[in-house]
Amino acid sequence: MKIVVAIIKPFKLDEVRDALTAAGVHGLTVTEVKGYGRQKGHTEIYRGAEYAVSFLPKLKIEVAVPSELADAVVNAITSAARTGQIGDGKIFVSSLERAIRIRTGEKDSDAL
Amino acid sequence: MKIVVAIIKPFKLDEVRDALTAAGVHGLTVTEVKGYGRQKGHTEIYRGAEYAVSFLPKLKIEVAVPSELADAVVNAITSAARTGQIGDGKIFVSSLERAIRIRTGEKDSDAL
Amino acid sequence: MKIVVAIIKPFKLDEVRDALTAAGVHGLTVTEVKGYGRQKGHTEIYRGAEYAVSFLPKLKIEVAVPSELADAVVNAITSAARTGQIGDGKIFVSSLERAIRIRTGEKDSDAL
Amino acid sequence: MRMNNKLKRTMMGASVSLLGLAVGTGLALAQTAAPTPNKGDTAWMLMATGLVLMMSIPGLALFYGGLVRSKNMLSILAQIFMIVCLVAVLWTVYGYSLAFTSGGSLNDYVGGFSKIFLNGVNADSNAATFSNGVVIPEYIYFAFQMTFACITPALIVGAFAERTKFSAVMLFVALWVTFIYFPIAHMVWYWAGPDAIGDAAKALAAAADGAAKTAAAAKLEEIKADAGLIFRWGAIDFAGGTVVHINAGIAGLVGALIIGKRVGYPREAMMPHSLVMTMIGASLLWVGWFGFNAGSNLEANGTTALALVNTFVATAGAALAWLFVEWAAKGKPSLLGMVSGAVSGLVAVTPASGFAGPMGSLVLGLAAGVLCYFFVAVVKNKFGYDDSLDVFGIHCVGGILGALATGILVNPALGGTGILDYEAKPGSAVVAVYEFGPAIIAQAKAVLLTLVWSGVGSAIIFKIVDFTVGLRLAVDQEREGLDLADHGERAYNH
Amino acid sequence: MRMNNKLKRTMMGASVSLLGLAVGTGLALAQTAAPTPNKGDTAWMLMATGLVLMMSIPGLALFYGGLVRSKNMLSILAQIFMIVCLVAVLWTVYGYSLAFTSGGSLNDYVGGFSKIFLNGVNADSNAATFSNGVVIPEYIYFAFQMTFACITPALIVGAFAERTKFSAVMLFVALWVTFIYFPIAHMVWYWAGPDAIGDAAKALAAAADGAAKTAAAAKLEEIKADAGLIFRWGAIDFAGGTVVHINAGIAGLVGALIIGKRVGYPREAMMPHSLVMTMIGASLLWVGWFGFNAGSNLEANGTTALALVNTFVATAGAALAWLFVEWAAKGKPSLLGMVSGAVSGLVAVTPASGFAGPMGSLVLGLAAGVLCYFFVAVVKNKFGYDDSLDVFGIHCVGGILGALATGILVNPALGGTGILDYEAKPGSAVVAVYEFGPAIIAQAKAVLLTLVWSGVGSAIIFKIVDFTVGLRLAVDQEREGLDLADHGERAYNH
Amino acid sequence: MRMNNKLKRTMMGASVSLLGLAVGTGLALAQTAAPTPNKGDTAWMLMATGLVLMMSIPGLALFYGGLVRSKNMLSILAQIFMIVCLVAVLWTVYGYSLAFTSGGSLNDYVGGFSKIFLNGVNADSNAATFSNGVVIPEYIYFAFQMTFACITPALIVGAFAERTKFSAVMLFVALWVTFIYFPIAHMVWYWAGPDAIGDAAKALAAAADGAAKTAAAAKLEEIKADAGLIFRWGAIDFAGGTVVHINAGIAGLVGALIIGKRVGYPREAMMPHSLVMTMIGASLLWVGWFGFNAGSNLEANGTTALALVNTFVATAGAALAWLFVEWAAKGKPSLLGMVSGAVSGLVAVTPASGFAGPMGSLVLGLAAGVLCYFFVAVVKNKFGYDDSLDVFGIHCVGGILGALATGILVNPALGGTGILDYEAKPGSAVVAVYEFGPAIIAQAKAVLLTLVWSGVGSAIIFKIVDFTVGLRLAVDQEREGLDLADHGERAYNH
Ligand SMILES: Nc1ncnc2c1ncn2[C@@H]1O[C@H](COP(=O)(O)OP(=O)(O)O)[C@@H](O)[C@H]1O
Ligand SMILES: Nc1ncnc2c1ncn2[C@@H]1O[C@H](COP(=O)(O)OP(=O)(O)O)[C@@H](O)[C@H]1O
Ligand SMILES: Nc1ncnc2c1ncn2[C@@H]1O[C@H](COP(=O)(O)OP(=O)(O)O)[C@@H](O)[C@H]1O
Repeated sequence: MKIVVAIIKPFKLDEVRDALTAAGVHGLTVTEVKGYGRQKGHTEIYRGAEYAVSFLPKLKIEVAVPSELADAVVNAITSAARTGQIGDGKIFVSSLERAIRIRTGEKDSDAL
Repeated sequence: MKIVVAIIKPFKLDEVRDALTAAGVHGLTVTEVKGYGRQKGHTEIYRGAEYAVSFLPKLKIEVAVPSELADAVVNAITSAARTGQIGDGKIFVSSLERAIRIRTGEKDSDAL
Repeated sequence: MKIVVAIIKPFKLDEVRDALTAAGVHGLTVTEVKGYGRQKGHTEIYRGAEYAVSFLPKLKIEVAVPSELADAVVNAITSAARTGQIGDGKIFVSSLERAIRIRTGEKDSDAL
Repeated sequence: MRMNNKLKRTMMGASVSLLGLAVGTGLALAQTAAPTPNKGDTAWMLMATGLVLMMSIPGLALFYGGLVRSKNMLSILAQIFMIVCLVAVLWTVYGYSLAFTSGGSLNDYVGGFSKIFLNGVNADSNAATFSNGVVIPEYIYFAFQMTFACITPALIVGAFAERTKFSAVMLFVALWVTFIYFPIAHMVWYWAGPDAIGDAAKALAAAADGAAKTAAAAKLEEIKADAGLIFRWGAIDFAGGTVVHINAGIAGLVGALIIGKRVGYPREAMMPHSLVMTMIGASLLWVGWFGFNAGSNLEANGTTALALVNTFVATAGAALAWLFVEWAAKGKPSLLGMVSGAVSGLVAVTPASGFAGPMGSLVLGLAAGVLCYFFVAVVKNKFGYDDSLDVFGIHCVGGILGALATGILVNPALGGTGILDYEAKPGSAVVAVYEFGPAIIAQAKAVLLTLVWSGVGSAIIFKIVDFTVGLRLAVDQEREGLDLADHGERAYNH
Repeated sequence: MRMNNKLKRTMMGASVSLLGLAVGTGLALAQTAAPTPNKGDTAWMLMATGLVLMMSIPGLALFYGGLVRSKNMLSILAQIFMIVCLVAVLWTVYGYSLAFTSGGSLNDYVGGFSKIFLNGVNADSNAATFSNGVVIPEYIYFAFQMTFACITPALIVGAFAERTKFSAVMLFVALWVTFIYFPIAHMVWYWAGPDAIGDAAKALAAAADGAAKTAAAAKLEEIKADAGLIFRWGAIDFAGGTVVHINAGIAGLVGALIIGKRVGYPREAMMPHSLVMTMIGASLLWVGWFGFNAGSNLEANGTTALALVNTFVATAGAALAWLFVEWAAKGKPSLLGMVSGAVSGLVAVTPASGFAGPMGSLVLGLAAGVLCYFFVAVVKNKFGYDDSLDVFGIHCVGGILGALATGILVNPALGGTGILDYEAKPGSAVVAVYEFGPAIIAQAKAVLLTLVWSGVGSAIIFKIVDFTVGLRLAVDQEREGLDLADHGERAYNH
Repeated sequence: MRMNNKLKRTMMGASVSLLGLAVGTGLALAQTAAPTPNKGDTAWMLMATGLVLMMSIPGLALFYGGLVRSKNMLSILAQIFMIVCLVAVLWTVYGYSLAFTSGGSLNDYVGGFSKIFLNGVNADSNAATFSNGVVIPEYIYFAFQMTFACITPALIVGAFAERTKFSAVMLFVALWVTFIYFPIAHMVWYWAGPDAIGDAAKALAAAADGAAKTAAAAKLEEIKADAGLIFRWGAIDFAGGTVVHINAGIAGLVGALIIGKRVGYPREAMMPHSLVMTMIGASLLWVGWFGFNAGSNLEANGTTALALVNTFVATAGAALAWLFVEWAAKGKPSLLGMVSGAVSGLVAVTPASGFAGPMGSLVLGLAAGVLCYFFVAVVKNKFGYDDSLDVFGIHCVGGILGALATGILVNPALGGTGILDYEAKPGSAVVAVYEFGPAIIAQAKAVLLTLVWSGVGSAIIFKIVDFTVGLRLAVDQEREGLDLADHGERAYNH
């Protein structure tokens, strides 16, 4: 199994979720994160004190998938999350050793 | 070493923490996440506009453990987090190459 | 490639970010988390009801790096995040199989 | 309270109208002219009414709302907002009549139906105050009292917050104001007013011979008898220690016991989700309480100012007392403690506000802070009932303390104003001789009757609600939060 | 409104000063002395002014702000805060003059420049009320009316919230108050005042012979003609149904249509980011509206109290109505529905507040809750326009309902106060005979003229703003949020 | 201020009581009857008192609280809430007496102990106003002034927010009000009142021969000399530019310097955690400030309305000024800038509010917006002191600007009211001839004395607090946040 982690722009969540569902994914987990990268942030000014804010709001999506689905998932995310503008984000794929569904105790692919 | 990641129902946190402590785990890290899966969400209505909310609040627990403890940890989480109802969550186990305690620079099992 | 995950004290973020940039890292992702470990928490009292709060606010930093940079990154984080006091946090290193830049489709090291 | 209807009369600039009276009609008028409202009194009562509404919404709603978990925030706000709306309509339709008209054979306990649908009330009808010859427009008296009827049941819901169904709360409140609040308000506050008594006493003094004297004396007795039971006992309650706080507090406790504990209580941590909201609410309660207490004087004079000062000082004292007790007992003074102390002082000074002196009020506030702390932080944990937001520990306990203390602090020897006697010098009020025994017994009887009437009555109503719409949601829904289950919304979408 | 300037006179304690008048100058004075303000009226109007300011900030700002996404929160707060500031300055410099002085040949539509920079206004000049012989300090009349000028454009911005540039909003408002609000306020509310009419009518009655009679009659007509167009049509609007709500509501709809939909609307979920703020705002609106409606009586008497009662009851009724309709239609009663209902009741009762009786107001409130629900939850979705915060559905629709209903509920047979006639008994006001036809036609004409003037005028102004500073930000900036793009800040840094 | 005690007298409807006076006692009374309060004045002062309390809690608490990081939110709220409580008690026990009684040989600087524990103050004692023959109940004067004593030290804590221990703040405030605030209030505001002066001047005019004249003149001088030092200099401060704002502002700066910078300042970003709270706070400050400034007239007349208008207009102008300067300098107009501008206008107009005309106030507001922006955004960064919430830059700088400008704008030639002379026409107040030199010098002396007294005194008190309970927490605790360290709570548990 693989665990696919994608950092995306927040307003792309619904499109990515739909693309993943279409690709046969039944579950995923989303975290609000702050990203630092090439995309430049903004400046905030409070009573004359200027702060350069370089961390931008992003969403992190984690999907555990059977290895054979990994490519499809990566492609689905890539095309759904792309705007072509800097800051679209990254996808990271790692290997996953085990998966368990807490409710039933089902294992691995059955658990996804 | 292994890194065990569990997605659980929020109100189960204290029980899971206690079970892990009992299983010999000394530390863990918790993140508030939103989960999408078989458990259905709810509908919110604001002045006639209906929104189907399919992301539900979950907690993600990350525990780094020596490999030999991984099974015990998985079992502890499984039994503590289970309600038997849909949406109880998942456990994912991956391998962990290195661990460092920042304060002391201790490495691997010593760092956990 | 490696994925380096560090749990640090929140007020150390700027120093760690600067150290990582100096070490040649161009991007990273930050999550607000709650940590449980040896560092003791505090007690909150609300109209006589006492709650022992053992989860402390921490930041989780995730950095994907080419394998050869991993050591430098670990060292940079360790020295920037260290206060020498309990609760400074941990660094976890795992292997990363693939990385994709969503905007361009670039792969692996090119994507970081 | 009996109302005087006067003919439609255009208000004119005082200099002109008074001049006309003085020159055109002579002294005779002074005897017979119905009093007209002073615009200063009217201005103050308009404002006081706004202030008491602000106490409920947003004041109380935020004070309570900040203390629940965020998943139940909207349920608190919705319950309080709709209680205000529902009770306002019921008060207009029949509540005012049940509280403030004569109830015939039931007059001891409740009023009648002569003013349902505001029958006979118009822009020219006036309501009596506590001073002879001083009246205010009846509409503003009606509206001011309406705000009291609105806030009292809103206080109750804190006791069983985070677990009671919206529909159950609404049904409960409709029944509760009808069978508990309107009667108790009638029992404590309904009387014939100073002018009715003064006129009858004057007639008695002027009665020429024995027969006329007997008739006049009978008439005077009849007018004095035209009052609620607790009023006739001689119990005093300036702004609602019994009617509002004891009444709501005991109903809350009964509800908490019947409805049962929140899922997870006391094992799971149930921390206030926003003490900021609680602090805003407490502050607005304090400001609004000036309208509540000083408005209860029904006019704008030195006694009104006294009531405001007492409200200020007792509250400050109670906050300080709670702070120091908590600091000593727990090692840290919490903001929640400070504002809880302030509210306990506001509650305790409510019945005393127009009767005690500032120093008496300061002492009362200090006592309230300590006593309510003890009930909230010690007694509740000991007995293990889940009074979510301490409605009993603060409103009932503080209310009882205040009601009894009022019987003591009204004593002029302690700086109090004394109790007014409208018969001794008919046409004006004089301070009656203070007697400790009768005063404290009257207060105690008022407290007891309120506790029993509201306690038993509320229990019956809760049972009725349970058997009809049901009191609670499913456990799963309660876990998910009442906001989603009852209202389909979430408080925050950040 | 014509103002009476009196000589500088130190106010003294009433007993002393009146006594002096009575004894020193005799009856003659009663005829000629210019009326002086009653301090009770002044006290109430000071407070009412504060209450209406509180409606805008923080009331309306929070009511609206809670409904937008958190990334646009500050833009709402900033727009409303600065609209208040900008309009306050414009009102002081020329707005008051344009609204409340005679406009010469344009007097039908707008006032003149005789009071720009508050020329001639000082601490001793007075403004007329609706009662003969009753005046208030002109400064407080000026300030009270200023708060109305401030809140009206602030209402508009909700219709195109979350997408309109700050600079565009500011420019729009400056033009809009100048060409829409000041004229409409003049058309509806400018008249010579009761004393001017009373004096002319007295002069007519006293006129000895035919020539004098003709002259006096002409003078009376002239004074009656010195009023805004809509006022002369006989349309009544107690506190601003046309001037404030219809006016703002139609301008908002026009803006929403011209500016276009928010990026992502209606596909993306645009949930209120904090219904807590919305509830606080609604509550403060309610409390403040007592100042708005009851303050519009300009004095503190029984009619003022009636206006407050009507405001209370209609609001409660409307909240209940919306609640039950939504509960039936959607299965759950939402807090947002309750407070939206309350606001719709407040809007609808505004023109009727001093004219209807409480029962009429209750019915009006119930109707408003149902009708506005229908527009907000059904009509808007059907037509698909993006009126972000339902300014049209609540303020325009509720305002039209209220304006028309006022023509019906003012009928004394329905518990209304009737319309006052200042000529029949010169020197005091009597209730005129009510006629349904003329009343409802006058109201309808007032509604129509307001819709057309404000609708067309606003469209022109939006176009001008679009061609000059531009109405919208870039799509990227709108996505990031107006707070960062327009103000360089974020609302929350938790 | 000297108080008149009158016999207990039941207030009656004005028509009846005045009639009785007029007919029964004749003109003689006019000379000798002690003035009684007008209920309109009383109504307004009741309300103004509530408004000023609302300025502190929740107004100022939210304005400040929104600007700190969320981990320090409760510490701000708790400090301000308890300062109000603590000072209310101290004011009642001895503060009122120290400020508003004669201090014997120390009378230049401070009052005496004749009214400690409110000795001799009751519901029938009255306080003088600024008009001859006009009094208000002493209790409301006491309460109104209490709110000023409460808010002034609360302003200070913003300067060293996020780093000062709760216990240190409490001890500091207790000492500071005793040694700084009560004396300065006495120096600026204590005088014998208009009637005392008027009566003495009348006696002088009526004195028959040389000896009597000499005695009467001496008596008049004595009465005029019975006033605080700054008052006798002829400095004017309508609502507290020196007493409140300069006083608090300089104490804040001294505190910020002695206590030192926040850990991490200015390296770490210290962004406001909720500009929403700050905006709510600023709005409530504005509304409440109507009570502060217009209430300072102590009665409800045209001058009161003028003070309200000035407060409105200066604030709007200052917000606009700050907005445009910031827009020009930084490229974006921030909401924080707008509300900061508004507060700077409120501060600057405070001493001028009853003296300047609206146009003068508008100009003053514009100047305040620009000047305070400069101090906050430029000067502070230049010098590097950590005045966390800009207490110096807004309150001290705005206060100095306002105090000096008051000496100019009071000039009737600039639309001001002029300074009143109570001797020229004994028994009423007339406008004295305005002279620029003496006026501005008196103002400057008042500013300087306040700066020195408060600056030096505060420094001493901070040192005392440091040596006793200590000013700061450990670095770790400060990092964790004062909410947990000082109060054991967190503001938000979402
Ligand atoms: N090396 C990295 N490790 C982890 N996260 C990264 C890394 N580089 C970038 N990111 C994440 O991806 C987001 C987008 O990256 P950025 O460089 O801004 O644009 P782009 O993805 O278009 O190259 C960042 O905000 C950050 O969250
Ligand atoms: N493939 C997946 N990858 C990552 N997280 C998942 C995946 N499937 C489910 N989850 C997480 O597990 C949670 C529970 O899953 P769900 O399907 O609702 O119920 P159950 O665990 O009982 O099968 C989801 O809310 C989501 O957070
Ligand atoms: N086994 C673990 N797995 C995951 N996270 C851990 C683990 N142990 C500690 N942590 C994280 O590291 C943080 C610091 O650990 P702690 O034991 O308190 O201090 P120290 O790092 O100085 O040993 C914890 O708050 C937690 O977030």
